Amino acid sequence: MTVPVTLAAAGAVSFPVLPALILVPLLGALLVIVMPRRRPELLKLVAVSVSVVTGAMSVWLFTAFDTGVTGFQFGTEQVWIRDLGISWLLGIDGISLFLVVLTGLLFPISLLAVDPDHHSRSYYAWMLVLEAAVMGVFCSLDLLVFFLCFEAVLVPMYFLIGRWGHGDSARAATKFFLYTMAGSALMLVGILALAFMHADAAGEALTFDLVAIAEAQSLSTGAARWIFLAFALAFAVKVPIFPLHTWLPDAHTEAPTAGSVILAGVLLKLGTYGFLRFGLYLFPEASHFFAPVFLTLGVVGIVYGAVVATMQRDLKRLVAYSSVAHLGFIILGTFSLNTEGLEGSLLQMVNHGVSTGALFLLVGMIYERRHTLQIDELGGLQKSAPVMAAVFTLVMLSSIGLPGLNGFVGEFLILLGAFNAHRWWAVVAASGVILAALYLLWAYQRVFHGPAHGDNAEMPDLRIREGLVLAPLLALIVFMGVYPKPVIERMEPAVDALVEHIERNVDGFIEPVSRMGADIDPDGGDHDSHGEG
Amino acid sequence: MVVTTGWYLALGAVLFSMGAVGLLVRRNPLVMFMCIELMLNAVNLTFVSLGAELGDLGGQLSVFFVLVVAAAEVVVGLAVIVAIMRRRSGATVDDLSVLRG
Amino acid sequence: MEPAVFIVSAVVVLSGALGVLLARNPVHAALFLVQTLFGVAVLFVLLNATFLAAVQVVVYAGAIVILFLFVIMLMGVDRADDLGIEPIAGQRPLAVVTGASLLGLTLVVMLVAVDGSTGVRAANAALGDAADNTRRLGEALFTDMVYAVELTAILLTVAVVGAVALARRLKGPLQPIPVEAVAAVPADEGAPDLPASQDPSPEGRSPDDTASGDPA
Amino acid sequence: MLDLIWLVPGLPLAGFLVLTVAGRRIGEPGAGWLATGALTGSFLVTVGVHLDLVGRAVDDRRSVTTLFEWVPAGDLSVDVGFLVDPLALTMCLFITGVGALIHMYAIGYMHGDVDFGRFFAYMNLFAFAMLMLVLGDSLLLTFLGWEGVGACSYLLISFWFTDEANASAGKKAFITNRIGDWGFMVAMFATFFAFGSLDYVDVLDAAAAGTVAQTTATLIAVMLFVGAVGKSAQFPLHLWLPDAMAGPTPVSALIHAATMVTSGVYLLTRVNPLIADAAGWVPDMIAWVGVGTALFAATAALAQTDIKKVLAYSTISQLGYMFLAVGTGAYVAAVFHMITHAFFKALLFLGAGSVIHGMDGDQDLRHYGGLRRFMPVTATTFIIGWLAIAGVPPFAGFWSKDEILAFAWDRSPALWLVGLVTAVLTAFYMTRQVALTFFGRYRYPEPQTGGEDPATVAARADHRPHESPLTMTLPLVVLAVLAIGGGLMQLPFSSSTKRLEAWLEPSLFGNEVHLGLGAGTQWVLAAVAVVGGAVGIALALVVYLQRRISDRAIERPLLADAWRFDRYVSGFMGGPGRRGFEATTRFDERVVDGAVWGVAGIVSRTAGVLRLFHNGMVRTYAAGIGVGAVALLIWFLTRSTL
Repeated sequence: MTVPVTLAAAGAVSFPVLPALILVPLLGALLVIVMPRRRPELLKLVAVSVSVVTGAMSVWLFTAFDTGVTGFQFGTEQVWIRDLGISWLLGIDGISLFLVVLTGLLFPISLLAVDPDHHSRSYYAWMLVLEAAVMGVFCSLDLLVFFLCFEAVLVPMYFLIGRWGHGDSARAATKFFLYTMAGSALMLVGILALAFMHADAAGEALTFDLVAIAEAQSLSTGAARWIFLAFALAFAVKVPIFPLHTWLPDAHTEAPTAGSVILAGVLLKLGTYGFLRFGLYLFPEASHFFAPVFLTLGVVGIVYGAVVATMQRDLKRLVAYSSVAHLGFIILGTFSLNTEGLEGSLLQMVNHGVSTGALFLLVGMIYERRHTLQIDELGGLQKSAPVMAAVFTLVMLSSIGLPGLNGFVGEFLILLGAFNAHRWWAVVAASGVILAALYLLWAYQRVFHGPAHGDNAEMPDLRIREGLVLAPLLALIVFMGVYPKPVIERMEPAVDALVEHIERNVDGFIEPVSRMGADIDPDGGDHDSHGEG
Repeated sequence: MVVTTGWYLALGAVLFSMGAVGLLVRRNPLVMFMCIELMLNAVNLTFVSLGAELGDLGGQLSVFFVLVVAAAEVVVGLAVIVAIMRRRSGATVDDLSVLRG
Repeated sequence: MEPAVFIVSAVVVLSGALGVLLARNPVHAALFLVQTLFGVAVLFVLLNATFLAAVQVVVYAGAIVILFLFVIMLMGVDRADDLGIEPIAGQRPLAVVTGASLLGLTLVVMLVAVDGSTGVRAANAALGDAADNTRRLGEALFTDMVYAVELTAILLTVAVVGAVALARRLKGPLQPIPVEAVAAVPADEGAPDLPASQDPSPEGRSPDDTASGDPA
Repeated sequence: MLDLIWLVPGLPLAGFLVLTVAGRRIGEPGAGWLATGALTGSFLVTVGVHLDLVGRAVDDRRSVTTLFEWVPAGDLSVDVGFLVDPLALTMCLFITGVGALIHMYAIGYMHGDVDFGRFFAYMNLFAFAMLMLVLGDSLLLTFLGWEGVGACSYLLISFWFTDEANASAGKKAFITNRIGDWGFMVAMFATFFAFGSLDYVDVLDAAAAGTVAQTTATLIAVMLFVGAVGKSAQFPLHLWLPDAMAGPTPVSALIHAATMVTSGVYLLTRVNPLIADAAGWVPDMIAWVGVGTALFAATAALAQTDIKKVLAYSTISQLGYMFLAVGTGAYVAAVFHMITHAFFKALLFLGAGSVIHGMDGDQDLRHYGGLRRFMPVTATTFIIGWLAIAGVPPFAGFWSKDEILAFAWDRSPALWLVGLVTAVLTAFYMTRQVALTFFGRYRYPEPQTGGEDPATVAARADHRPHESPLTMTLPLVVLAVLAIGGGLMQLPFSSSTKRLEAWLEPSLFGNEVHLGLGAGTQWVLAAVAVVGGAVGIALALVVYLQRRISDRAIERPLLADAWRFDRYVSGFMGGPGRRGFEATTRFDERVVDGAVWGVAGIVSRTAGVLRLFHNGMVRTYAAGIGVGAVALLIWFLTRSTL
């Protein structure tokens, strides 16, 4: 089968960069394992340089990415199991590009930011394995390879939470593992059913090629809806969508700082990315059919996550619940099924990774100094750590969605898209903006404002090294808020293609867009595009 | 009176059942092993007699491999028994329930 | 002649088996086992499987049973079994019922099935007569089945190495199997030579702390 | 000169960046002068652009300068660009002008503060955001400034963060503002839905051409009004402004009097074609909310004892006047009052700050008295501000308030009556404030109500109130001059004296209502207003200087509590609201997570039963195998046909 993958602009790139993105961290992990015992200080150096090399490659992808091309770029194919039609089919488009770049950036940062307090060898090895698996998820265009990487992510994360976490980390790690594993079990069934039914219907050999299956759309409507639900369950747990979110606060609270950063920054995106790539692309009709369900759950997640976050007593749990709210926005944008909403979702994925990643780093730094994250026990930290407070303020404002910082652009586009598609959902969801200010500002007040007592008055400020680690994230927060165009223009062709794909395959569906002088009927009739065009 | 294959098979079945009962009843690990040998022999007999009935060499070939595997199994099993007996002589299998759930 | 040989052999086989089942002393049981094996060997001859008959005598009676006896003698485990008591409630009735059902069912299957046998005749290789048996067997084993034969060779090697490793006498005092574990209803905790902890807590071991379990 | 418009917000932004990086190193007073210089530069550029614009033809006075594309997504394309038109420029002029004066004042006021550099960084950031708000060429860019000023307001209110009250006030301001921002956002969605664009030029031209449906325009207008209510502290979202007085006084002057709180009025003026297209009840609602807020806040101001809280409620009240003007279609009057209000209210706040400065931080009116002897400049300028706000001719406030009342009469005499009562009350409470502060007995060394420790009273006796330094008094003088002469820009005598109206015309799309009243009616109305003001002043003098009437008759606790509205809201938020949040959290722990653990429990219990089969007995396992084999055989036999 030929691969409908556009090779990069200047003919073929001789260097297979996507396989390298997966193999380099994997080999790095092996290298870390076999490093001589006598030189433990080299471990971090090797791990960091491996992840920096990977990060550099991902940034190079960003620059080399051909803005005007719709399809997949940098494609490579390596047959794996010929009889079953499984192959290492890798490629990225405007949708996965940014998640690859985000992964490439966050790993070196979190490796640099925090040193494990014990067993650093296996820590670094697991981190690199995790990076390889995540890269595999974002690059693979073969359903089974995707599933393999999707599940492979769990193992390193399980050990990172369980062994380097705080408190009752073994329990949290187990909960995380079993919960997400249970979610994705059905997806495997779905993948197999999809591949076999496609092969049957199309009369072709068995294949797990995403593009081939998605473009053929050979399944019956009913079958596609059931299989979509199987996929959706896996992604919904991973995102997580209300009410499947309770593993997240536990995992975040007990995880080590780097684990939290990666978990929030990258792993949660596996679910939202999955919805975009495998939900909408493979099952446009089913996505459209079930969109109201997911929109509702997204809106509930936004409000509910914010309300529960407000009442948390642990700073990390608070940030974790804020993730639930933020991811509700992403779901809302995804199921708006129009360009603005989808681009907003994608942007929000990156923004959430950057902002929440930075937030977790800061929270981790506070924990390192104070050995507690109970909000009651903190207070007045701005007096002793003004620079940290300033950085925290910036990140917090980005998370609240202040215009001019990154969080706003994504949120705004999502709500704009959602309003075009389903008006009242967007109106309710926009109230999440108020609640976001409520819980973050209140937490900030209790942690940084007020008089400082005891250890809080003595807390050391940000160190140079920590500042340098945070600097790229802060720069991104500002840059993407002020000039998101380079990002948006790269995702636009892919998103447009996806929307067209949905339009083409759903009867009577017209992308919900705005039109000049349109009337907003006061009953708020949900303008759902059916035959309205 | 002609000895048909059925006779052999019936004998094999009896032998197999006796081995099975022995396995369930005896507590000495060595004797239990012997009962397993009885069962294997019953199966071997069945293989060979069915092979003869069908005029096929496959039955005998299978027996050959069964013999080899049985030998290997006895070797390892006896080594395990030796290791256990060294720590606690005279143990019966009922005493070795360390792996209970 | 054939029925007579068969009946005599069958008696030998079954009485030997009964002896294994009922002998209190393991040494006696081993000797009864030899009796059964010989009986089966005769039956093999009767079925024109001359090579297997020889192997049966050499390997089973000659090697395996001797191994049994070695272990019994060397380890001093020839203490007589007390067959009068049964620690596990209901085990004996269950054993009898299971055995009887097995017998009945296999008899039904075999006797009914053999008459209407659906087996493929001479599917693999022709059987040949008694004189030809060994040659044909050898041919089949070392041509068609040569990989399988080599695999059995590996299996045997592994078994030998494993047996040596398991039965090796270790330095230092042996840890006795805990008494709790020996009781009929053992206590809850695991044996000390199991890995101490399987939870991934910070105190647990990591993959890079190489095999730290008890090598025994 | 128009090409340099980017410098207007650019200079404060540069100032902010420099001060953020090096504010601590530059130190005092360099940081303050740097910030002031940045804003003065902006002012000069604005003046230059203004002159440029004045020299052009009337229909050539609107232009858009695009810097770069900000958010291009799908059909949406928003640029970072500046819409320069008379309205925006007018706003810029007084923001940068008054802003620069307040910055200069703050150099003296913030003297000795440990976070001197941080303060001026925030102030410059605020100026940047405020200028983006008025100069932005699209709703989205205005929203950027809108949220930006909100954030700066938050940062500056909680500037002295070690005090919990300040921190809470900042948070409250931000969150209350966010409620309004929600309306703004929904309005933007609806605008984009209807017009496919967020640029003012597209949207307003289309709306002015009447292509938009009335329902749509109504939705957008109402939602923008919700936003404006939040930002401009109108009822019921006014709660944050009195609390916001916790910030340093220059902040109150700049943000919570002169500029930020007026941005709601600016916004509604900006989108006047949409209001014109909306249903008829929308302007009425705006007018009534405005005038109602004006009356409500004026009554609350009567009984405040904190010098800044009086001014805070006064600001809410005056903003209500501006909304009244917008509602009656008198956009010019609204802008006019916004400007004069910026002058005299900034003056009053700075004067109050000067008093607080001289009294070592004491803000209680009842402790003052007779201060005009100690601080002559402050007292003189404050009195000018008082006369301006009380509506005494020919001070600036008289002209703008009079114009609004005339439009109110034109719309509905009821509106006019409420406005007039408010004017009387305004004159009363401002006179009360002046009388208590600058006239009468010097009461500071006296024991205060509530049984004070004699030692603290004795310590106070040594205190000598002092006049503020030149950096603080100079802005007072400049603002006082403006408060006197501000009315000159829009005198109601003939169309040639209505300079502001002529100047703003290109921004109003002909939606400015023209008074149908005869000159005679106008004279009568003005006379009534003047008499009303005089009555208010006279009454207050009787009560507070001559003490003929007990002030207890007026200063009711209910009024001091602003009709207990804040108390009810806080009570709700702290009571049922909080309990609701807690119940949701418990629901999450018990039900949502409980279900997860419930499933785990079921699995665990099932396993507990199943593990009994694993008793460790080899022979039991063997028996299991045997039984299994028998079962399999039976199964085969039953299936087999044999």
